[in-house]
Amino acid sequence: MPYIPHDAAETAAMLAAVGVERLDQLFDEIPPVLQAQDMALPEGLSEMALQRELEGRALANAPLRCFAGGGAYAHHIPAVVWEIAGRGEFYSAYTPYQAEASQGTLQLIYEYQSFITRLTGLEVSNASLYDGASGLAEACLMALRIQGGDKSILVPENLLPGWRRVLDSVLGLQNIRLVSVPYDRATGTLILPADAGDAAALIILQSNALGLLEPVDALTDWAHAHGLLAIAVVNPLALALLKAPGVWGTQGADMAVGEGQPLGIPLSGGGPYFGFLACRKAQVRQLPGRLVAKTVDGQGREGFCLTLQAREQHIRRGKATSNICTNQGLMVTAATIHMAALGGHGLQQTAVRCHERAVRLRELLTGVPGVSLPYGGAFFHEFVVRLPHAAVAVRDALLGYGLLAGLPLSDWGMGEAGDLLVCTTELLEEADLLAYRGALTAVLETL
Amino acid sequence: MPYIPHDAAETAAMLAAVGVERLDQLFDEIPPVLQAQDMALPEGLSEMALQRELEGRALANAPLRCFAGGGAYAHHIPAVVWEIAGRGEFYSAYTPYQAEASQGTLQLIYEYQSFITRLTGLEVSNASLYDGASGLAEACLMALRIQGGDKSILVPENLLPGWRRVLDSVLGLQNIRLVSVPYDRATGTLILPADAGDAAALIILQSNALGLLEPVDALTDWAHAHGLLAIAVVNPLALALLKAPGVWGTQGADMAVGEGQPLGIPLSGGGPYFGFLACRKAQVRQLPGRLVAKTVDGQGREGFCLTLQAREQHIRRGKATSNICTNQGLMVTAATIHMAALGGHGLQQTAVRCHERAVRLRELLTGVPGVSLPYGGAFFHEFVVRLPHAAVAVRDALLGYGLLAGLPLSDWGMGEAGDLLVCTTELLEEADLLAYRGALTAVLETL
Amino acid sequence: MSDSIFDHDHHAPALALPSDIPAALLRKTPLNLPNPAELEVLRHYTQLSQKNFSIDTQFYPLGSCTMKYNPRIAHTMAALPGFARLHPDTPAQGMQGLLQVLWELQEWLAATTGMAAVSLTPAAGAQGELAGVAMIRAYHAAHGDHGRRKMLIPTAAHGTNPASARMAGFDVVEIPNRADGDLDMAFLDQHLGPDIAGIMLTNPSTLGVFERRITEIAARVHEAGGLLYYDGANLNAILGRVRPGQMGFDAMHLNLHKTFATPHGGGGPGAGAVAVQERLRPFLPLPVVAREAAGALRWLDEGDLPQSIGRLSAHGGNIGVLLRAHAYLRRLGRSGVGRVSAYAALNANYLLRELQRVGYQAAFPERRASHEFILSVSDLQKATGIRALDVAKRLLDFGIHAPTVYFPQLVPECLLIEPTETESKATLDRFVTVMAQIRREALEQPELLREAPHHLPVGRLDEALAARRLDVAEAL
Amino acid sequence: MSDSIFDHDHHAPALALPSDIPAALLRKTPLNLPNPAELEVLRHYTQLSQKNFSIDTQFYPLGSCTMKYNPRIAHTMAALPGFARLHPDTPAQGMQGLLQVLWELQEWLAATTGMAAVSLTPAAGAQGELAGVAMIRAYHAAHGDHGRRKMLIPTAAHGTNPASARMAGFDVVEIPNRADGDLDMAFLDQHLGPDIAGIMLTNPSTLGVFERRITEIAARVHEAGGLLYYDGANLNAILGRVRPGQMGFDAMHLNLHKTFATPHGGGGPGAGAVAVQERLRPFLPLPVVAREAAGALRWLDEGDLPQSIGRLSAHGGNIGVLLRAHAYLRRLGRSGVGRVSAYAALNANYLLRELQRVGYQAAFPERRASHEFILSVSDLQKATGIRALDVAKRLLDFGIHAPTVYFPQLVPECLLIEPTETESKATLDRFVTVMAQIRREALEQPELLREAPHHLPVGRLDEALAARRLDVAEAL
Repeated sequence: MPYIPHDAAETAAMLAAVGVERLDQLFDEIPPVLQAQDMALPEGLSEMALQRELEGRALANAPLRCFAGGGAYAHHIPAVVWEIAGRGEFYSAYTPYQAEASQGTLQLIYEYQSFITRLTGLEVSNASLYDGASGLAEACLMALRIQGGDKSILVPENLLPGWRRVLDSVLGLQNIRLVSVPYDRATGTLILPADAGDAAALIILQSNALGLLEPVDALTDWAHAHGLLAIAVVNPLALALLKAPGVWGTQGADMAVGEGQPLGIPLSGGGPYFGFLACRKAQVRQLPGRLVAKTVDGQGREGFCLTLQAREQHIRRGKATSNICTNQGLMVTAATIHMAALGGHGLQQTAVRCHERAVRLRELLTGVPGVSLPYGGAFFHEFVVRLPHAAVAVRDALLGYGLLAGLPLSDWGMGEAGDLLVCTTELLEEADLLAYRGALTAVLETL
Repeated sequence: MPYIPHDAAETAAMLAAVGVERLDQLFDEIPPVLQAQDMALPEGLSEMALQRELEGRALANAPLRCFAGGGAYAHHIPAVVWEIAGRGEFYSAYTPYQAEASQGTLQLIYEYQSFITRLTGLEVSNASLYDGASGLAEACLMALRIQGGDKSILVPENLLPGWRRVLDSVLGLQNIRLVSVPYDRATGTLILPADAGDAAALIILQSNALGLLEPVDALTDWAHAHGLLAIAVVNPLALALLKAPGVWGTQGADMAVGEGQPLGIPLSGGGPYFGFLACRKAQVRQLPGRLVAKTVDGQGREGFCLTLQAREQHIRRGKATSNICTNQGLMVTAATIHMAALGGHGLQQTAVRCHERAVRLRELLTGVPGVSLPYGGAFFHEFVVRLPHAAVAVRDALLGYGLLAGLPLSDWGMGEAGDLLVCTTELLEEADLLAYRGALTAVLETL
Repeated sequence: MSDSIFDHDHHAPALALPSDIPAALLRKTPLNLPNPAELEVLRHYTQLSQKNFSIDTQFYPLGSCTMKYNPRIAHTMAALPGFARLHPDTPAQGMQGLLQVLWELQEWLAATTGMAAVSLTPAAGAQGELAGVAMIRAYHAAHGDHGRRKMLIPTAAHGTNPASARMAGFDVVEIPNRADGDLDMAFLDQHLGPDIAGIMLTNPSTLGVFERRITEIAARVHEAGGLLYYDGANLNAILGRVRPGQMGFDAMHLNLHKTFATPHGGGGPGAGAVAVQERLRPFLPLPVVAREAAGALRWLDEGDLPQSIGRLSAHGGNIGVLLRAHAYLRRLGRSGVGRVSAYAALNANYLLRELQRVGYQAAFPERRASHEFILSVSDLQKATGIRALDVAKRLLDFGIHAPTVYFPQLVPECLLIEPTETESKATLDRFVTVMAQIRREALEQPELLREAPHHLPVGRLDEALAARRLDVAEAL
Repeated sequence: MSDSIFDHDHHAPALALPSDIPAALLRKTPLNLPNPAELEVLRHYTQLSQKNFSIDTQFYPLGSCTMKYNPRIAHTMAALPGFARLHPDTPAQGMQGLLQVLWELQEWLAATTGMAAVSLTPAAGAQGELAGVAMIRAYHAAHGDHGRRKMLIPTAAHGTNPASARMAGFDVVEIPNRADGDLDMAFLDQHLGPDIAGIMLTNPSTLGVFERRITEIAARVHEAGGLLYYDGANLNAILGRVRPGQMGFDAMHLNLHKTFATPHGGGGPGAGAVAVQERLRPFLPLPVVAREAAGALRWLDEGDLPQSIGRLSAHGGNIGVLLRAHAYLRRLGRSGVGRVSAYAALNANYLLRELQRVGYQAAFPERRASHEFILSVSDLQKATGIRALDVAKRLLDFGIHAPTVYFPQLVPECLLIEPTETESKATLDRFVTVMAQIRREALEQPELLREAPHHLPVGRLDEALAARRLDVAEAL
């Protein structure tokens, strides 16, 4: 009986105390017709057999040197991060509603919120949302609440398509209109629309789905000039290097949202990651999700607790700022430890290395016959190369060299068939970049 | 500067407080001629680069399905064991000399001692020795202290050769004579010597190096009849199944010693493991190593502390029962959690499974043409098969099938060239046993 | 002694920023995150962890959230490099091992719930609910039935239910419960009609009792053209014994971080897989794993399921959590799942009896408890002014987490208690002893409770000050 | 509330024992180990862990044992399946990855110590010492020099030194230290002669000062035909700066669990690698890793090193510990090793000054501290009866581990303090503040110290009762 402690004598004593003879009788209020169907489940495994089975499955996912990004990035995670985040006291703890019994998690979230506000240059960060994309949907809903009335959102066409689909799904339920803003096919960056229509907010990407840096100051100022809120979508690691959304343009962006995965979260096939969302203090009552504040106890000792819970569904029910309850707590735990372990300096160093590797690989790949660069603009650690063959075929062929070479833009319905979005991180050494060039050269020769 | 926190300002402030200007001046009492030679070390690596290098090295050790034993056994270790043993509070704690600040480790050792006494049927267990072999050397020294005078030890020739070499090394330093007791080449079990000479103790193996069970009752009684102490050498997992040394023969063995590795310790290429040593309470003052006892504090609260430290080198110095200081604490932590996680029932179940697998594999292998069984006696989970080719060559050929097929006895200077010592544990499923038979059949056909 | 990570900051020299990025786009101000040494990080967060209660260290008799043992093997398996290092955009041929795990989990959850199809993608229960009601919306829309704007929800439902319904564009109509805990059928009948999209129920309900007329409710809702949504928060009560599909539900979510023993992690990540009857399959959120004829597995996308409600997150959901749930369910197997609910019910009913024995009052004394039950301490409040919150805070002093209090709001001064099947009789007996002592204290030394907790790192915190002052980030 | 694992025992049905093993050899009595549920095991031992001080949670200003940060990366690397699941009898071709790590560690330790050759096999410092003096014994024996039965050891040496010498069959002659901490050369000269096998020294000595005339001592011992053994316990003081090989030592051990940051694990496992000059290489304990011409690595055995002192354990030693030391040294590298001793010395000298500033008395005030230093609280004892042990126990109340007390025995009421290089100035400053407060308390409220600790799970324990009653295992 895995994980159930009762032995026969204990069970018997408890049944006797309850006043029944068999376990089945505990379900005597449930109509018998609803009970005890046989289920098409395999028989249980011992822990040993389970481990063997899952280790086999894990080995079936070939280890690849990763040059893919597109919203999920392969970074080094210091050993200390998950050694601590995996401790039972974090791992198996409940949501910190009982503040006195949760000071560890609460102080950690407070530190997380502090880190995010410093990265984004905004004043308030919530305690996390599910992921970057759903976080952006929440940011749009928040903007609509702030702006009032039935309005639309201006969505750049060079937003990651997966993110756009989430906006479609979530905002579509409330009949919110998403107005696409095209990008310049030559530069890859956004074309400012002629007018803002009835939009409540403009989404501003840094970087965009093509890896390119956008003129965020101008975009922010344009949004504000047209009475829109500016929602910044940012990579938190890049913010160690790039200008903080809070100081974009004249007034700064109003919200910053993004995918937290680059901060110590394993790729894990796509999740769990976490979304961060920061805003101005004036708008904190429209912020969805949990929020931790510092306070004192009766003796004046400093402590931490959840605050402004009246925004949340467990208090406000149907009128809450969001339905979110469980968020991505343990990921925030890991991200906080990760940011502390790297420190401000280490984060900046990592960001610089990611960028330097990208510059170098871009240079190497342009030396491969037939390979060109469709876009010339500045970038952080992702860039598009245009291949003389279908990028999907090239990507698949490079799997044989142990490389995940990047993301074919055609998978997203973007760019040309030969366009491949390539990403580098600090994990890649010069030898890896050279190996990529070599493998690509070989593959292109045979295709 | 890995792991050193000081920044330049902090270093400067501290140097100023000390009254020197440079770090070098802190070494001004050391003759300059002795200082600052250049060292042939490579430059340091980042954690990321280190991880990559060592993961590469780890992959260079091919994963093999393990049929080798010979004193080190591949068992399933429940995930909970090292998740807890790896917690910083156990992992990075000091020796529990400050009892009040070490109640976790001390209570755990007390529980370990309790478990070992119940497995061995003896009254006292120390807190561990380095490994089984060095533990046996300590047990011999202990026997000599108890018996007094210049005496010898009777050592079975079917003791694991690695263990015999440790006895030679350690006991040889004090000019203690080791008298070999031969085994019957037909049965593989010990031949009782005609007389005991001036021996202080007889070593009794359960099982012996050939995997065979010895007639421990008769051997124990013989030892006692000749005025010798009986030192039991046992596999702790087998004791879940086999008679406890404390009740061997009429009076029971006097000491039990063994390799603790089967109790939740990874194979790790040979260590760290741990040796356990149990004895009668009357002889506790001759026991080497640390010992934990239950006691009370000033308010009558129960607590645990190291006891009888006057036996140990840090108090008794040159007159200590042993020079041992650091023992194998963390391994004992893991072993204790392992025994608790399996429980008495689970240990017994595991032991039974190990045995059943061995019976089954032995049956399967005897069906392979040319393979025979040199010994017919009872065994726990190891047995010898006689192959029609050199066991070393067969073992090497089977590596290509992903199998570590066993230990060639010729490596030990025992048996015949074709003799291979094969071990099974609960990790091996029927499919593995069939695969072994298939691979062996194929290899024997081609050799 | 309070210790902040900001106390551990060693000055690091400034870095040169890349010259190929326009200066206007680069960070202008230094990044003011602290630069601690690794030991300082380790020690700080290890010490913080020790200020938490957790399943690994304490008993959580916490109603409405199944806080049971989270097997460590699930954690170590999810951390295997073959899973942890897998990029989500790896082509299917490079992630067959993972897809196999997810596909099996889909199949097993369908079997366990009596549903036809499963999507694992929702990141938590609330997102599962949103997906569920969005599928109901899409179903009606696909049938040209655009007038169904109202969702029926019991007053006692989890707060996420109305919030999710609103987020999916529905108006919420609340249905009261009767004094015996069952739903008010007369009220239900009054409201069923062509504007009703469906009903969201959890069964056993948040009152800790099984809704006995569920089959009848389902029939009436279906007759009125509505669909039934099952809130899986209380699935632990009936796991392996009663299947929502057989009760008549059309869609549901499962809280894998409750019923399927994945850890709460101090507030997440969870996973809120959704399961549906055949007619809702076309609307499942994406992606879903499918097995092709040749046995190869792949993700289904918009092309495969054009009627899907779409994507709820950028990738496949909280896959690391799904791996843990798979490991747990694989350990339990066919005969193990039924034991979960049997012993969860045994523990709850035993505890209810024992707590009644030492003087506590049950909210529904005539009903069989499910996996949880409600006590009310209104009698204490009348006698000494002691409230449910005071009892809850005092429990913390004994190293026991507080039950859920003031939920459901229907029952005044209530404690909602769920022991779960992984706690031993000895733990329950100790809890009873402590609760008996607290009851005595409430009557004899009420100030002891009102000022509790006494033995934790901090005493009762000033939440009003927290909201007023709103210090939510370390000042620069 | 005390909780024993024996409290968690659920009855398990008896198992059928194998019939093919003679009944006389089978267990007669049931195996009375408890049968707890997995959650009970996890919770019990997790809670126990929280009753420990550890580096990960507390500062250890612990003289004679370098308690510094144990990098977690070393732990995760040693746990890689390619290392952890490797059977020791795997043929060399199947463990080249591991052998490469061990071979590099041998090379690097040789470079770091200025020695010619290294064996990694000793399981701990004491076993390293035994190996070292055994090699000295074997060396003399190989030269037919059988009369050298005496080993010179300073009175202040670690207790393992005389114990190891005795275990290797030597008689021990103790050498006193002078008032300035250096060795008494006159005494040394008196005893040097044809019956002297060698001398065991640690430098810096256990008095926390560097033996300034080490070169002269080495010359005299060598001249008398003896060899010098270096006890590596204090190597952290000079790592990467001064090499024992250059000081004139012939053999030594290294405590990898001190200088090389492998964890103490509550008392082990350690690793006590030995390093020797060329002339002792033939006597190294087995096994040793060697690189063959073609680059392949293999274990050397008795056939390769026929003069070896032999094997000290059944396999290759504490390999998991060696992996951790390798990882640490690889992180540090050439320029990192020197920083270790530089900052260890800075922290020690700073702390000594600061503690003197708040009133504590140094044992050797005129000497430069090495990586550690000695205070004496004889003044407090005279004034109020407060002893070093009381100061030590009171420190625990502040979440700081006690220094080593009453060692070396030479200095009355001494505290031996070693902060290590991985502790920050802020931690040292806090320690000084606490020590200043304790000093005030000692003078003003001495009973506060005498009854300390007050804030730990237990108060001062009755060790006499423990030895008298001798309850060393749970009764059946």
